[in-house]
Amino acid sequence: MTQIKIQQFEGPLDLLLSLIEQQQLDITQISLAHVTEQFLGYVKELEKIDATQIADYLGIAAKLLVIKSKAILPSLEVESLDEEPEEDLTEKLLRYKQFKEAAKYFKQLDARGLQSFTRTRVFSERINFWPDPAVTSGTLRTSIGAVLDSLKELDNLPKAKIKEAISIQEKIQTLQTKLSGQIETKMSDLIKNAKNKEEVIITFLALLELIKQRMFSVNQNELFTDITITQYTVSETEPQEAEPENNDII
Amino acid sequence: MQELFSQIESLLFVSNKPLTLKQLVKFTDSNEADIKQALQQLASDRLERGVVLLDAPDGYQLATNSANSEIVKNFLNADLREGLTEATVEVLAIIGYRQPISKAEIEAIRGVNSQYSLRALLMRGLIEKIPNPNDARGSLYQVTTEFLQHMGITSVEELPDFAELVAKIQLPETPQINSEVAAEGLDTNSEVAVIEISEEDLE
Amino acid sequence: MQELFSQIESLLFVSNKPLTLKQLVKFTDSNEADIKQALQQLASDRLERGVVLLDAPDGYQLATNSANSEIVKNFLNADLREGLTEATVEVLAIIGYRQPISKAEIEAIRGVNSQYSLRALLMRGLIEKIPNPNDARGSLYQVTTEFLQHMGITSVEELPDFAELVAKIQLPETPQINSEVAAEGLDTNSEVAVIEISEEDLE
Repeated sequence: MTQIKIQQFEGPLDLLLSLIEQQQLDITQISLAHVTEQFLGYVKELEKIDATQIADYLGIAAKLLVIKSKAILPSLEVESLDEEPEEDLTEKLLRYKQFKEAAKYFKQLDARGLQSFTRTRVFSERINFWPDPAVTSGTLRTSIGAVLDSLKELDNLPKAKIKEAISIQEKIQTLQTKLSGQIETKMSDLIKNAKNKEEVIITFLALLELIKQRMFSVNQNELFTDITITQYTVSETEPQEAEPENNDII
Repeated sequence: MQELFSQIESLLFVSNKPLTLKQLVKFTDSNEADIKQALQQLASDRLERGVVLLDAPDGYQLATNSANSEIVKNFLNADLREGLTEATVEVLAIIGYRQPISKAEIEAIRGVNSQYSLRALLMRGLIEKIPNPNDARGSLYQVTTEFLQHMGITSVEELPDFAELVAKIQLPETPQINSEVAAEGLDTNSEVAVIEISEEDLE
Repeated sequence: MQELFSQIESLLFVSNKPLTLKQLVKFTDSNEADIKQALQQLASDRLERGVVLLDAPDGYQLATNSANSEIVKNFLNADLREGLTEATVEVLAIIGYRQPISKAEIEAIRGVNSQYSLRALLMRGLIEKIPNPNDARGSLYQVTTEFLQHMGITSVEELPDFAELVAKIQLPETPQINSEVAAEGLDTNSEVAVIEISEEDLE
């Protein structure tokens, strides 16, 4: 297991890139599926120390899980609900990598310490007074009001981001409760009221979590048919041998 | 023409801030084409000189040749501007090569909220915000003459061509995840076996 | 030689006062004879240009060509008489409501570099610089008595809603990086399910 230091990354794409490069992989869907777990592990750590960043990471985590899930359930059609086709994650990563390369060049320029200086004109004649007749104390009052408004916005930004992350978690819990109340649920029923792609992904993620916790199992009879979610029973395809304990269960 | 050249140089010399083409038109009472030509001549004349012409979206400005950075700094008893952080240099590179660009576009490339980096760069005057012509409520960001001063270049034209700079990072054909990979991922002894997937699903 | 020439030009450009031969020797670390030769070249090079070299008793100095004095005068006048930009009014308002205040504080509040606005306000006599008691190298800004009189008040406290607004102007903090903020909203028992999925689940 490679240990990743928290917060040394400039965001989720930077993290993904370095995970892939650490393992000397090319940037492909397969590589992404391969490093998904490490990525999620990092997000888990990050959440503990800086919740303001978590929303950006959750978005990419969802994309990764879809890629990984498609490797298991090729018929999964999460993206079909997109209003607009989304850029492929590998392409996004490569483009980001290009700009990181450009940033490296900028860093070199910066490090040269070769800078230019401009001149400031000074006045031989001391203090002259040229006010703007249009600027009155009322103007200043209006202007400072606008400044205060933008300060307030700035202040609310981190809180808004935390709220966003929390709402994602809440949705997951709501879903968990809903599924527990029923013997059998159709995947299509779960996502038919989804307002956006994000919600579909969250639904799917929550489902994966529930499967992991052995609370439910998932059944798909034929390719492209609906997925049925049922309360988990031991008698199914599960091998009878004892499975390794899973301590992650909440 | 020589006269216009001289006038432009005088105005740039006394101005405390970058001058736009529009301002130069106004004060020299000449047409844009002539002014542009004079500016071009001024820029190329000065390349090896002690004073160079900076050309950024916010305007034209005279500044010392960055090759003399050390001497000028000592004379002014000034410090060099502080170096840039990883985050700000990343944002700056994106703006430098894609300007004018919106916050949303920058964040789409970086995949991360860039509000604070943008704020830091604005505060240092390395970038500026301009209204977005296509979106009345939005803004676009572009670099300034202050950015050129910091980097020791005279124009973004001096930066290497983006395509060449990143030539080794190509956008390749995206391989599709095939059934082989999917099957490899399905070990019947692992927990995922609870998902019943028929053979057909994997082919 | 070309290098020395460039260095001298840079120094003359940034200096607000005439430079003596002695100063040029010191900062370029060259000998007098070479410097004199470079200055001679500079003087003849610049004869027809917008910026010329003056050789006065107290030293050498760059100045605008007197042939352009009319244009330069018009430009400087306009610079002083034009209406203040929105940005400059904002800086003036911040100084009025929170003086004495440093450039760094103004920029933290606005989130934008404010050097040009400060220069414009100083030039027009609307604000003045005073020494910063807490920072020997720094300055603080405050509005001038003339400006107060112009607004028809005797002190900034007479600005509209002064007490109420002053209390509200807080320097913005950088976002918290530690868990304090995070803990506020996030119950550690309700961890995001997304990150609970382990390797075995999907392989």
